[in-house]
Amino acid sequence: MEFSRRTFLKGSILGGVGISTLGFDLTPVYAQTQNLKISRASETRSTCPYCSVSCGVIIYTLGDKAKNAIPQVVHVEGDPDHPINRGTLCPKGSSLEQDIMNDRRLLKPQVRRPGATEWEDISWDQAYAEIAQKVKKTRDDSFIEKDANGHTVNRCEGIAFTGGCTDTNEFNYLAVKSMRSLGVCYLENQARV
Amino acid sequence: MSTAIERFDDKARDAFDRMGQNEVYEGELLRHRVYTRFLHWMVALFFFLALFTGFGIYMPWLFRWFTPIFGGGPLARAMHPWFGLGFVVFFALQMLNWIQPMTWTAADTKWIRNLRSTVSGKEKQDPPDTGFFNGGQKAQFWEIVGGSVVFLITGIILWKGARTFGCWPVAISYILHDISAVIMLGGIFIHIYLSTIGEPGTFQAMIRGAVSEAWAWTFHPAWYKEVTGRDPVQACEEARKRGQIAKQ
Amino acid sequence: MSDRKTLQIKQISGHSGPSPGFDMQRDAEVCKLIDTTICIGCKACEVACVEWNDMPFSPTTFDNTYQTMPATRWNFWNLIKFNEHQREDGTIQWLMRKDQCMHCADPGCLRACPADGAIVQYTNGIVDFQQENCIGCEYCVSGCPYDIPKFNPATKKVYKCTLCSDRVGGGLEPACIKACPTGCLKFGTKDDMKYIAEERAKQLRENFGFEKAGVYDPQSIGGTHVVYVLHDAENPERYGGLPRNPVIPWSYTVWKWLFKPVLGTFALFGLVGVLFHYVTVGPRLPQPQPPLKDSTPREKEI
Amino acid sequence: MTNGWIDIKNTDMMLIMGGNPAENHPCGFKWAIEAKLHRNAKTIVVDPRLTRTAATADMYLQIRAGADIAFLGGLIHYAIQNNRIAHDYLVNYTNAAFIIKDGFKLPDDGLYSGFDAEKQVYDKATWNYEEGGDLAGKPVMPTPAAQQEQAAHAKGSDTGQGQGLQGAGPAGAKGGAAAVPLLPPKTAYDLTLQHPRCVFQLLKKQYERYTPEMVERITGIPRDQFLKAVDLFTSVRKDGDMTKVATIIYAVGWTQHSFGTQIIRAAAMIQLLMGNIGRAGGGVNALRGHSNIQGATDMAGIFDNLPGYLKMPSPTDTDLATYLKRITPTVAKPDPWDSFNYWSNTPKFAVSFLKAMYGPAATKENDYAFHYVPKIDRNYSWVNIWNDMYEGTVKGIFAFGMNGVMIGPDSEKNINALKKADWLVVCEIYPDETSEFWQAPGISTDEMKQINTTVYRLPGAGFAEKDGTFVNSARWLQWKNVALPPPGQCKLDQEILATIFLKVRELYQKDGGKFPDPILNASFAYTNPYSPSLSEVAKEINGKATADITDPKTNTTIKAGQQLPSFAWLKDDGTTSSGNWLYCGSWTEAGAMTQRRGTEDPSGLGVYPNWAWSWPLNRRVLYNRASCDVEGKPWDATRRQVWWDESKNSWAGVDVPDFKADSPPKDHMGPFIMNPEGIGRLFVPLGAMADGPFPEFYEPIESPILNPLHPNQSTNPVVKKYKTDADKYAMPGQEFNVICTTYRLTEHYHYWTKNNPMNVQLVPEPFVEVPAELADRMGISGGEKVRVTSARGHYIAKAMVTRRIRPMKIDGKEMFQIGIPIHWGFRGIAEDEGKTARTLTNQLTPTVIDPNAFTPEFKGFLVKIEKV
Repeated sequence: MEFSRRTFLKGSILGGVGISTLGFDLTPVYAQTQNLKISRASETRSTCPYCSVSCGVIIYTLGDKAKNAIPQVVHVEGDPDHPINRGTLCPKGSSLEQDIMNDRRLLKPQVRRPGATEWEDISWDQAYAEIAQKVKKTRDDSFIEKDANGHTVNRCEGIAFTGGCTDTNEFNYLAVKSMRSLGVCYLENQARV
Repeated sequence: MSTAIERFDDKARDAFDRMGQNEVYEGELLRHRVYTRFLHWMVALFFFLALFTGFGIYMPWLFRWFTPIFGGGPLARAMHPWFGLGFVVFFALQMLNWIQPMTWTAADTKWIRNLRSTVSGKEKQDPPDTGFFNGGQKAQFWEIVGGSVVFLITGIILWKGARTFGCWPVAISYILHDISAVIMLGGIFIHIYLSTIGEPGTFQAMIRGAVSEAWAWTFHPAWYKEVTGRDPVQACEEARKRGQIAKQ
Repeated sequence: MSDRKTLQIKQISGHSGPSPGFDMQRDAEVCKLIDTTICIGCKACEVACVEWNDMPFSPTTFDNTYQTMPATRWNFWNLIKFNEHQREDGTIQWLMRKDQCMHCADPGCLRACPADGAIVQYTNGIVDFQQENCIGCEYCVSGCPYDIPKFNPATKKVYKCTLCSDRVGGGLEPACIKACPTGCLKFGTKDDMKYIAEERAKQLRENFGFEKAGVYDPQSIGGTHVVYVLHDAENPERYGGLPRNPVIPWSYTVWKWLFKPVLGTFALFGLVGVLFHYVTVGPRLPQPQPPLKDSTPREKEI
Repeated sequence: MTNGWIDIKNTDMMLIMGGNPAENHPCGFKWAIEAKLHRNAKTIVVDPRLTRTAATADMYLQIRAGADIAFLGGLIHYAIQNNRIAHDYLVNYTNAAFIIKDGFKLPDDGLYSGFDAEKQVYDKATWNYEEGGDLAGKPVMPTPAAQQEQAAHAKGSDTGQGQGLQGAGPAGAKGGAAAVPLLPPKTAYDLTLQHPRCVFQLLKKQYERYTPEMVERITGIPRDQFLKAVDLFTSVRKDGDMTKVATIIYAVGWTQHSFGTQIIRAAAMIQLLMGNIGRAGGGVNALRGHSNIQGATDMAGIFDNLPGYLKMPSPTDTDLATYLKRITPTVAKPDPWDSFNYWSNTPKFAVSFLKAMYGPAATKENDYAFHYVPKIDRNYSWVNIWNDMYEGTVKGIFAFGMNGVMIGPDSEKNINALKKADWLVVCEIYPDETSEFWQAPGISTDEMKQINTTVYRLPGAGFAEKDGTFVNSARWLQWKNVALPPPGQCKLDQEILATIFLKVRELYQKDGGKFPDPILNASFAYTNPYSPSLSEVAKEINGKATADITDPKTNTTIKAGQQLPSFAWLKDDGTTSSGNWLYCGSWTEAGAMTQRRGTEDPSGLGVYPNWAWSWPLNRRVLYNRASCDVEGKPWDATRRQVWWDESKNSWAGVDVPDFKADSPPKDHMGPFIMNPEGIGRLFVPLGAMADGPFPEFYEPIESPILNPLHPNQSTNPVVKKYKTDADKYAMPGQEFNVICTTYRLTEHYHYWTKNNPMNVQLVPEPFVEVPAELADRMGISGGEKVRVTSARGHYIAKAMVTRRIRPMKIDGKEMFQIGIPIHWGFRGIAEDEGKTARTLTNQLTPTVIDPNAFTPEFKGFLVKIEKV
């Protein structure tokens, strides 16, 4: 079949369309770096509650302390100024965000009645009243003013107080003040074990 | 083993014949039954689906405009293996169907050897011993068989990725997959060309299943002789004479 | 878009033509130094990474080691590998190596990735995944000599350590490096980190009896933007499979950038060839072929 | 810590023993690494397991849990034998030259002189210095006083002294009407250290028995490894070189034994022998476990102290004067020397404390409300609380952030004790095992119905929701700010405690009761007494003037109500009040020192003088006078902290001198200003230590072998076992043949982070570290469940088979050690998902305590291990 002009035109048109539709557009691609999530959060300097290195931490909370924004912890990082940890944290310190925003947190006072098999909710005032009565009753029952040799001892043998190791000093002082005033001798703390 | 295939093929052909129908008019011969045509078009369909989705992975910066048809790059990549699997499954059935006519014979090597003349158009009629399928078709068939085996193996490796098969198997199967795809693509160009505008009258074989007797004795004389019992060359001469009488 | 400084892109995966940022801006190459001789395996880096990137938690099971999980995951980008190596005199050396993306100068993942823009390399050397362009084909998994990219079946995307490109873009150091208690992780320009690493290696050789202490910065992939100081630089495999000579499967270099386009054109030739045959030789007609009418010139027809 | 976290970077040599800082204080361990990086410091780690600290150490020795004193004794023996001691330091700054009374006997048979076997307590009269002057070169003959002493002792203890001793216990419980033995004002001494009864010679004789072979028999450390290690450690004093300095870093690995205090004594003695105390990069650094455990100790959250380490009054202190006379030490020193004896100011501290507690109600007439404070005459420590609750004495217990059930020891006994109590008030932020003891595994529902304890579980505030100060190991008081309000109905802990107390006060005001005076008069003079603002409380702790007081020397006056600048201003006439004299100076008129954030450190020694405030008086390194020789010149000029400034005629320094500023070196005032002798105590006279002036190696209570040094006195003679049916102890020969130790992981914080998903992800399940050889012998493979059983309980967890713990040869017998982390209980993320067996590690531990610090013996007890 000899080469007719018309067939030639058909072929070239077809070829041209093919080439141009093969996608030579160059949409620019820029880095979609995630916006820095802490750039507008408010910072609070605190100390990690775990071991006794007392690393300085910066707690980034949602919002700029505006009244209507209930602060939620967005991120916790080491405090670069703190001379001991200089911004570093251990695996426990680095997960502090999870320790603060943890859905296993206890959120309401509960009581287990004698013989009960599960918890009951109780209001704060009710809890305070009942605890105060029980403390008074136990103190009055077990209070010793003078010991066998006649020395004044003013001891309450029936109550024990065990303080945690991440209670602040001021809380410990209040604990010593209140418990020693009750005459408590069984006063112990995690420092013992 | 072959008798089991035979029985399966016959059962399938009969079942499909009942479902479809072969339109064979006067002066035509039945070439491909419904079952064959059905398999052929399923293979073709999956081949092209796999091809187009594969383009998106093969050279996305070239075929980026393709993938939206399949709902974007990730979906194209997700569907590509399934289409490939479809292609391989149906082609396997086709292979069972055509295992007998596609067996390689001496005629086919002879056909291949004078391929240059058939391509250049000097030989108007195929050599008399060309059977149901000529050498080129058999070569392409076996090439596709080889290709689809390679597709299956390398495809599975690429699909499951280096996590299960390790880096180097994926890297190598990445090449083999591409090579066999390109070869098959080349073959498909020729196949489509010859079955449409390259050899008029062929396309209806896969549509209605029938071919004209002239087509038969020109391209597959041995098959024509076997089916009609007449001698193809003689039939062609008679047709030419009849043609000149009609013209006067 | 990070506010202060956009990280310029130097190289884009599966991209035809140069990337817009190439050679547009001077930028010091950043580098993370990991000194395995003072790593105490405390996993502060693992937690800092999970916490900064707000990753969901994945269940882990105990399998006879301090190591958190067998390998990194799509939601756990860096992992300390614990290995108890027995020295000749029977004593145990407890090796700990932080395993994460090495941010190679010639990234295997980027080479292997067929998707356009799925993997980018910034001018400061960080290699980052852009999940929206990723088609989930996992070629990067086989391209990476360190087995780092991890596939998430739910999103069908691949994830890895980004060397905190958002923090670095915002002018901060990566989260894991800031958290590292013993300063085993350091961040700075590649030259500084290499200098500190070489000094440390020299100190180990001279004062602490590690004759074969050295720096791991494999040139077979053009050097990495994460550099190790090892007690024994001659066999890094001891540190949980750190390859001595990482190499990218050649199929992603020779094949992809040379043969593939060539073969692509062959296929195109097939198409063009067929059309050419049609135009020249013409179709093969069933015989007897009807004779041509005389092809008189067109003006005769008017 | 005598020094501080950052000071560790100045050291040249570290012995890390009885502690695992890389895992439990990672950010503090950075300074040990800095020392290695910048000073090529060497680290020696001695631990029952190859821990992550040992991974970075230059030398690691595996020791049998509980054999620490044998190792340290061997170190002392080696140092003296090879003369690797700081001679001048020893003679001038320790009591090496003091002569000990004639009746004293070294414990060759395991007992010191004066042991009363039936009461299991020592009569410490013979542990005293001899009266007299310089005995250098004089012939040795028993002095008349010594003979009369021996006679009294030999006749048996029917003298008044005997009755006074009601049971063991601290100095507070000692004494009686008869003459209490006191330190002689003028002690006999021999500066040439030749006198056979001088402390140095006694020390040498005491540790002659600790030969390297004996150390190998007891500790299991091969002889050559031991010698290599002690040679390396003592190399800082090779041929008397005084410029280098070594430090000892330890933690509860040493304290949690039935002889824990003596181990730490041994470390202090080593540091005194080698002249490391008081120097930058030296000292004995105790790594306290928790953020405010040092603060809790200072603020006396413990039964036997009042805030500021004032002794608790005992029944024989009939009035304030008797009490002050008993607890105020008198000077006891060689005549030519001088001693500051700062505890002589005790009356000022005690009166100021009572004024702070009871405010206006504490007047001169009622002995400053002395009788409002209870008097103790026996041991009310931690294990005794649960023991006495188990026996029915203790009816009610407050647990503000302390998980008694998890801590144990012998948690089963604690749970049963709680079943017998009337009420339990728990203030926690997470659901914990103590508040849910009645739901502990193994208690069926109808058993639950029999438990009549009322349990109040009050939701407290997390650390970020309350301000206040924490004190870290290095005695730094640091203020922390509030980041967010408590969630839900949680309240601040101080609000809960104050409200409970004030409600009790209201009840007493309404219906009276037994001796209500202290409750009514306790001073809660805060703006909001029901929720005291911690800054007001901090000011009260610092101390105020209750009347105008003037200092005659500097003629400055402090008005009533103003904050006191330092404890030098405290008075014993009721004109000053201070909650804790040690913290006086933390919140002065110039504001809260604890909130300072100055980051400058001009000396480069890590002093950071303007960051927060460390007690006492912002001193960073204690006893830093000892960093100079007798003439006041620093031993090592490159790391000088304090020195005698001739021009100003006073002590100057980059750190606050821990000394009398204007006492010239020629007065030879001792650097240890808190001791009556003014010098470091190699020999502890009289009652300071209950089980001996020198540390003697005793086996742990549950020990696989008899003590090779003195088999018939194998364990600490003074340690008492508890008598209730829940107290069982493994005897040698029973089937408990594996030594077990408990410890923490770096990924978890006691019983708190098992509620934190990020940390649970790191270490998902409890495990038991089992040596590979033991595991092969028992057919246990990694990840398989094993059951560890002790005489008291059992524990189930997966086995981590490791070669980091190796088999040992103890006294010729092959022994294995296993280790169990303590972090899993029966409430937590993994526990609630049923991924753990919900057994408690401390169900295994024995109920036996150290005679001085009363810390239970959590490390080194006997168990047996089998496949589940």
